[in-house]
Amino acid sequence: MGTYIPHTDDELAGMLAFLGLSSMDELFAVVPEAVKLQHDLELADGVGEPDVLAQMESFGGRNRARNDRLVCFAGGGAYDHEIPSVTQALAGRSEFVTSYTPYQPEVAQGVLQAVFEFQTMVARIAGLPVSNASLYDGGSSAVEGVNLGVAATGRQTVWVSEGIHPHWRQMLATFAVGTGHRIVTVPLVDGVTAWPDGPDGGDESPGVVLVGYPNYLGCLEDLSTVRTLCDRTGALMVVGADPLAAGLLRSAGNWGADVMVGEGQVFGTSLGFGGPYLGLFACSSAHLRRLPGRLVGETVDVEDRVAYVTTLRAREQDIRREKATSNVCTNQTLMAVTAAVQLGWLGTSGLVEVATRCARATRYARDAVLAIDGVTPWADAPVLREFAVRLPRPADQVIERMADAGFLAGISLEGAVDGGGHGLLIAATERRTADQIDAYAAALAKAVA
Amino acid sequence: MGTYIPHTDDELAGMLAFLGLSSMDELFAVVPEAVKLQHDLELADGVGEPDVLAQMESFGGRNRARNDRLVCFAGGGAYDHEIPSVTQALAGRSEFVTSYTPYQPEVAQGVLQAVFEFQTMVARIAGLPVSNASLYDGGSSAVEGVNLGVAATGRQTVWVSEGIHPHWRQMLATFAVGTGHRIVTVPLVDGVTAWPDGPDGGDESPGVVLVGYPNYLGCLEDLSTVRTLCDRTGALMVVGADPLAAGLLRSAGNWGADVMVGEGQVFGTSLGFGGPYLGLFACSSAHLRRLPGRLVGETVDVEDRVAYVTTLRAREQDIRREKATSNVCTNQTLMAVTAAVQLGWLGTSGLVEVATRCARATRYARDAVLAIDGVTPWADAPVLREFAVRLPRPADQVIERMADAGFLAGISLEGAVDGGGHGLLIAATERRTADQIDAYAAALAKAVA
Amino acid sequence: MPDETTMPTTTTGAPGGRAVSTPLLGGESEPTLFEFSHPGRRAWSFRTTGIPEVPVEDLVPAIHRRTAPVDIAEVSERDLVAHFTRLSHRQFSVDLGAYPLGSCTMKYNPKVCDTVAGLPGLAGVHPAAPASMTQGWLALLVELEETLCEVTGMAAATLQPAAGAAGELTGLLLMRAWHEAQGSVRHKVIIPDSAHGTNPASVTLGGYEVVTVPSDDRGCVDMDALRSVLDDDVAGIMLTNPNTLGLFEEDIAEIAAAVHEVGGLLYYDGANLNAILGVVRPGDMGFDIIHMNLHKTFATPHGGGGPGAGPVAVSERLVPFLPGPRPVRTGVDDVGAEFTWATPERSIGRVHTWHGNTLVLARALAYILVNGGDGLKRIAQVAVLNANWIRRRLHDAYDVPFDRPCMHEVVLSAKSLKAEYGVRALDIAKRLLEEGFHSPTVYFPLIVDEALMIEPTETESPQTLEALARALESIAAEAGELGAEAMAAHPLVTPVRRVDEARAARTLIPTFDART
Amino acid sequence: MPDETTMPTTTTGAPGGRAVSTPLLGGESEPTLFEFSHPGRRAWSFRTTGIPEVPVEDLVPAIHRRTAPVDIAEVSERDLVAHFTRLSHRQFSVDLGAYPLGSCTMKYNPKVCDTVAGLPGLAGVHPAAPASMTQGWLALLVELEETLCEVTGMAAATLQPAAGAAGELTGLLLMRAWHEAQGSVRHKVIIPDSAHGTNPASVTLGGYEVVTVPSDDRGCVDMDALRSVLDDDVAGIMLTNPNTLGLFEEDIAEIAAAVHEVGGLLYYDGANLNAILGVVRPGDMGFDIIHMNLHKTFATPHGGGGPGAGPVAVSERLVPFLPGPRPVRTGVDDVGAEFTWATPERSIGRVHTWHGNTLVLARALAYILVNGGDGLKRIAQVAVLNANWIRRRLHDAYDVPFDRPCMHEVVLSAKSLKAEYGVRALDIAKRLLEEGFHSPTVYFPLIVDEALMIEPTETESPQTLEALARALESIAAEAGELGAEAMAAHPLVTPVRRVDEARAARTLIPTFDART
Ligand SMILES: Cc1ncc(COP(=O)(O)O)c(C=O)c1O
Ligand SMILES: Cc1ncc(COP(=O)(O)O)c(C=O)c1O
Repeated sequence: MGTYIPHTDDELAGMLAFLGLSSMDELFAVVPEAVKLQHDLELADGVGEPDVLAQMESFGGRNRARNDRLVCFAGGGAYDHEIPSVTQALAGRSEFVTSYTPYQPEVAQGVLQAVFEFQTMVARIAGLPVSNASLYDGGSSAVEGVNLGVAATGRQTVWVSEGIHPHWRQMLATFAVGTGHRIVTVPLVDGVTAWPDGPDGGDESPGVVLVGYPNYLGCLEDLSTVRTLCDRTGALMVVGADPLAAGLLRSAGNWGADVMVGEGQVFGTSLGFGGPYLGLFACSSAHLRRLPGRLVGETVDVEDRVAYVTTLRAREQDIRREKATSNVCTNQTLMAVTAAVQLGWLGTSGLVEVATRCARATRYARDAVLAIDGVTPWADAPVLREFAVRLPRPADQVIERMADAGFLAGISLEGAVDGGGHGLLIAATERRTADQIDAYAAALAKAVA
Repeated sequence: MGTYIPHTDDELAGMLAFLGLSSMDELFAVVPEAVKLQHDLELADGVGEPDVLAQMESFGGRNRARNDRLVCFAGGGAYDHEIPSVTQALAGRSEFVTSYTPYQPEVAQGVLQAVFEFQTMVARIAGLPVSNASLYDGGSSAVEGVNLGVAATGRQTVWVSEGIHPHWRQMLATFAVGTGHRIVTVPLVDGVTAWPDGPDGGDESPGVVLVGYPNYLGCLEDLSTVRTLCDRTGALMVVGADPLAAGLLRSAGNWGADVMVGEGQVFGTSLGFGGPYLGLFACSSAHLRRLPGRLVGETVDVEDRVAYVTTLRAREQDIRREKATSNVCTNQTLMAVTAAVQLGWLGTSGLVEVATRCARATRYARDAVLAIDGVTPWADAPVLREFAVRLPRPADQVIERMADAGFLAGISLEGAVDGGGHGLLIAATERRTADQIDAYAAALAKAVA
Repeated sequence: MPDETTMPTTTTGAPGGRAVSTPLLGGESEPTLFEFSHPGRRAWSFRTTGIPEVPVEDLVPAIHRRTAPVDIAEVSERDLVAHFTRLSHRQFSVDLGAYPLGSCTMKYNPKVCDTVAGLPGLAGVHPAAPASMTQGWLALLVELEETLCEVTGMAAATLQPAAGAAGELTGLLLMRAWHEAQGSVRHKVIIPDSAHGTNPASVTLGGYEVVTVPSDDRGCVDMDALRSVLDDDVAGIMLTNPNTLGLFEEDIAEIAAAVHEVGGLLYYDGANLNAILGVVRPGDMGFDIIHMNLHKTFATPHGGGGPGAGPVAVSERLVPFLPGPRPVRTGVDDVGAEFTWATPERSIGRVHTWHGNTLVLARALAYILVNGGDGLKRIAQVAVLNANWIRRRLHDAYDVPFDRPCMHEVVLSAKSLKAEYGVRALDIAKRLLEEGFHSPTVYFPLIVDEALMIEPTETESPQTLEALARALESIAAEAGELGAEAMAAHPLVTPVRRVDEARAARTLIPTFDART
Repeated sequence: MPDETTMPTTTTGAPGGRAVSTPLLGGESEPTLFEFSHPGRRAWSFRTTGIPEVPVEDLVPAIHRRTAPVDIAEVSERDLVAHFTRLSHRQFSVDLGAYPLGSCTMKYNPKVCDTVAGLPGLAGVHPAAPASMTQGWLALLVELEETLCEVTGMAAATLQPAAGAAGELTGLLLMRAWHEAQGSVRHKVIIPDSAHGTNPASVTLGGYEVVTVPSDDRGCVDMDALRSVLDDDVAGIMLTNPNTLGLFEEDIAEIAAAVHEVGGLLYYDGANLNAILGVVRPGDMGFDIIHMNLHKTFATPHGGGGPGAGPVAVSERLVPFLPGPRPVRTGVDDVGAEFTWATPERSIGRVHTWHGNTLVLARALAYILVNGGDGLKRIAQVAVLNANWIRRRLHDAYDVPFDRPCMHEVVLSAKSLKAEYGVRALDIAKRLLEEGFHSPTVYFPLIVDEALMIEPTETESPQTLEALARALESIAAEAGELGAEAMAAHPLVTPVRRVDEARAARTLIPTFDART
């Protein structure tokens, strides 16, 4: 019943007649009969929009872990931050939503300028001069960062801190099969990476070093050791940074990073079960021509008015094909526009404010949780908006129990770090109140008892 | 804490200095000290948007009668119709929402044209040549219709069918105190108006006759008797018509009405606890210069392009002041735009479809409800999407019980018609399914037992 | 092979996908929706109900059945979207830029209020549901009423009136009811000549006779003139304060005393409340009745001409006459309800079909809560500051008929420009569009020649004010340089240029069907 | 009295309320958000938490603390809204008009899908929540996967890839894993020269060498050339069918047989799936792997360049290699769960940080359910009909390099116009904007000179097609009349005119801070 096709039967008949055809099937005469589908698709017939909406709502109804049902203390790269109505209203404008890659800049200044502003904001957050117009998500940015580093150094060995998100590490492993990179995982000790002394050059020496800031356990690592390591080995320093933490923390660039990669979901994108999110990518000028993905630059039009356009197209796959710096084509522009709006809403002071509020909530939550009998800190390193604890019971079990009390308690560290089964990663954003945290701690005390 | 004022303290100081002032208070030097407020307003200080949103959600949480909690069988002039995403998206565009009365047509063609289209649609629905750009709601349209009729005939006696919505009748009574109209209520008998023989002219004779179609009990009255009555008395025939019913029913104009008034909520506006709704108003050309409210007309610009503009401004209060045809200034333009979008979505076939679906659901519901022991029809007249029944218990009680079963059962007829306390008015729109109606009837059988 | 002589499909209806009317791409007019219509198209879709498809003939008796459907238009969802999206691009709005339309308070409307108005718990409630099932709404309305009373210094309020003018009429009926309750029949209501047109119109609908008093050379009510018309046939006075010149009626205490002395009531047109929030309250000035334009002061967006909300607050002695039913606090009753509906003993009756423009009321409350008591006062201060800054900044370039401290708005005049160069206020207004600003209100109030009424509101920044001032200055200079004819040619860049208003009124085309 | 010499407040920052960049009012550029910045402004507001305000120094050790905040911009909510609303007016979109951008399937995107993507039950779910608490999402994903398998004739699918190119790379890694599991190491992947640029780029990232095969004079894979490069070092072939010329590869059965014969796999680039829905399935054509661009075929809007979703479906033998974890049906287990996550035994691993672009996937499923199986087939039929109509209608005005029945799109060429008058495809594209249409894709596929690739999609009406055709016809005529120079001057009416792309690349300004 549902359809978005305007044509009436008369019109279809008229158009077919114009083509000298007498049926729709004839349009597909070029398709060999042998491969043609001989029956209807085994799918239900179309129904009304309200039916479908009801069905989608019923899917939603079966999700217990909605942040309007369970108070969210889970993080691990996806955070329950404030998304104001104004961000939704602006980023949701149909001109942004229903356009595509700005191939015709004359009628795409809206998206182009918004992306230009996004690039500027990301570059400033990264403390690096250049940012691209977005990648798929944090993990794919990490993969691209490693690819850039390997290309720049010509060395395929990649040292990856165990403090990098486990899913990112899994992705690095997946894609390394194609690129041939050798991924070496460098373990965490007491919450921070224990960098080996290792080789100082040559083929065994890393071409890329990748570290998280804060790392997956929420810990802040001293990145000057990484810079020193890179200086020594000639590796590129790639930092997987939480861009929201930049409200308080030193930037990747400030620590001396060559490349920053990160997850931009924190800037106005809903949890959404993990997507679409937003891969951030920034680098030093030296690597400009290796930058993956799209880049918007400023220029002028024939009347000398400021105008924006996608530039350095020669890096991209539609021109350089197999020699392109990456295969990314469709990216996450709408999320980049969203981030630009959200960052505009936060502004200079708001980014500090939100990071500070997260840090305070986390401090408050950490104190409350560590006051519980049998709950101990996973590590002592400083944290920002997330921390890991060791529970007296398996974390999975505790998470189930906490749901009954109305909380998404956090993320089990099972699989992420050695012996993680009793580890729980807990995040507290600026949306968490003292009352919520108090209730959480009370419930947790019961759940672990 | 919340504020939408951009000025920084420095800027405020600079601006004050430019004015030669040294404090904000001095701006109000012209206000006599004696009347100035000597303390702060006894209101809480501002808070963040999220706090306010949470508070508004909590108000919403305390409303049991939400249509996402109780399946809605209430009508009585406010109906639970389908509002598709597309209507919300288009009517919610900020250009429509954040503009005002189109005083500068050069930059207001969007609203002007949408209203012109709305006028056309309403006129067609009414079967009358002219419609205005909206009034507040159905009741205020009825008041304005009566005012127009009295002005046109010079006779202040107004015959109002008891089948007119009781709230409309209350409004007519309220405003008649100012205008001096004599409102005579003509009773319903067996669900239809029992028009008296009464005087055939002179001062006692009605200047206006107002009848509902369908009437408050959902019944369809034969309006040819009203036309005859008006022909005999010289009264203006004003029909309070349900515009959605026009999908199946003869138009007011087709029955010979001089004026149609109606409630436009049915075209894309949410139940919203009763407002903002949309007053519809259409009339014959003879009464054009008495039309209340704003009117948009088509014209051309200096380059001969089609353009729209508010016209016949001389009728309006900003020019004619005490001689204006009504005092309406701000009206319900956004709801008019919404109705234009929704009607565009329905289109010619959709208006028939929605009315037909309502009629079918109502027939199905009526059959099911009347099968219940002790429940009897209030009247036998034909109905469209609403009908009244007599219950073996007070309707108020039944409505409370039905809420426990998950239904907003309808509206008690207490106060609306004589002996209405046991009367229940039940509406079934196109959104009601057979399953819902079956469950409703089952619950009702228990509730009245 | 297709027959070479076959013509392309002949089709009716305009091409919905042709976007030449969006100012982004071109300058043509947008066809009406009716022109996109093509028989058989549709956009609608409904849910599957499982209800038997009884034939229409069995549902509706023949005498009631229409013989042909109402011809609305037949368009695809795609064309519907394109049409209204393009129309929206042909519309200026606050969200695009400054809109200093005097007397209309076109301030920024926070998006959070749109979210509020869309909450399922508020938007999905049927207005006839019993109080027991709508406690949230009743609580909200009571809280808003109490807040408005605190802001205005009044005792109670009705939230029913749907807009300012509806509030006015409600207030006048309250006035009438009160006098009648005193056993007194009065016939006249006094209105200053600077008043908004709705005031006299409402007075007439309230069954009163309008007595106009002139303004004095300060732009305020002429006290002598006022005294000369005061007698015991005067039911009251309707006063806007600050008045429509943006000036505060300094003699307000004397006016109040004088009107009260003859037994009249004071009505406050609170459309301009933005100017005095937290600074001075109508109740404290001696007013008995006030209506507020929530859609102006409390940032509930104007919707292209509405909806609004025009609650009326009254002093203690008028409370028993308020429209009903009203949401009121009770104790917690046996079903747990804290609020109920009650109709005041001597109520004038109902003035709205339901409970007022409730979703607009919810927006207003949300706006008030975000701003808070402190924020409301700041709104008034900055609104007044902005207006005075504009006044001071432009008093060389334009006439300022009453060049003294103003409140939230300032009335300039193009009188000299007209006298010297024949350039009118309208020309200035149209030319300003090309500078990126909506025009001020022109030719109102009626008592100022070539009036240009500027209300910047508090949400426009100093930078925007400066740019606005420069634009107006340069236009004034241009008027002198280029003269009347050149100025009358503007605007040049807008989707349509000056429109033929005379023709619209003469050859009236109020619907598509009236096109010839 | 103010001192007459006092200057107006000096202020930094551009005037946010000046709307001269909206095409409605004028033709200036919009300043960047950074230029609206003024120290001390803000728009943000957060909830009241009651959490102690521990000083930052106590929260973050000195070595980690930044010394100055990141300078983002400091603007009011009002200016933020004005800025982005104006930017939106400077942007063409499907919602404004037809967007016949070949290979991109810019069809109408139903608004109901936006509602779906915003449902709290879907949008508010944390991706790391256990399966027991996200049964709704898992059910949705499984239903989508099953649907996509039915549509493509494949056995199973991964929903993880975030876009088409990500799907390609995933598919190539699947190819590699499969060969390795067969104990075979192969180095080459064959790609026709008409392929989209992502194909060779993905092949490289997959660790393969690209072997290009030319197209023949029908625009299809040259069978002889293909055979000549097939050997047992060929891992597979990546084929777009219909190919980027909009043509169906008629020899598909032979291609499949030939590639399979040397032990290679067939990869189907399903970006153009819109053309064949319900008509022919990649699985039935012998393909082993297919990625789909849901953002094209299944109307999930393109967002100005993304997000997309590029699920990969595979034939039975490749299922064990799919990325994991995958949502799968189980029985109803003891906690009532019907779905869980499972990683296939020989999984290539994870290709997305979480589970794919899930909200895009939800939109796609909603779109599919509304259309239904019947509707999907109709989409293909009408998409193909529209494209052929355009081809037929324009084959006099433009070159049609492969003038035979096409599928969902048609590639025209301005080769003759260029040869005769020096007017290029780009000139045609730019001129078309002024006629109210977005330009077609130009200069792609690379194998066609002066290519103009038109994909009308099924949601454009015959009226729109007719208008588009007329516009293109008249532009071709105009090209002959006015010549190259005049044509190169267009567009004239857009917010900016032709932009200096060379300068952008030469004097690179990738951020505001790089401005000099
Ligand atoms: C001073 C004044 N009074 C009354 C009104 C009437 O209010 P409304 O338009 O809401 O009916 C207005 C606004 O139009 C006004 O500015
Ligand atoms: C034929 C073809 N293949 C592959 C792609 C790549 O898809 P995506 O842009 O989603 O990565 C596209 C679209 O850009 C395409 O048109």
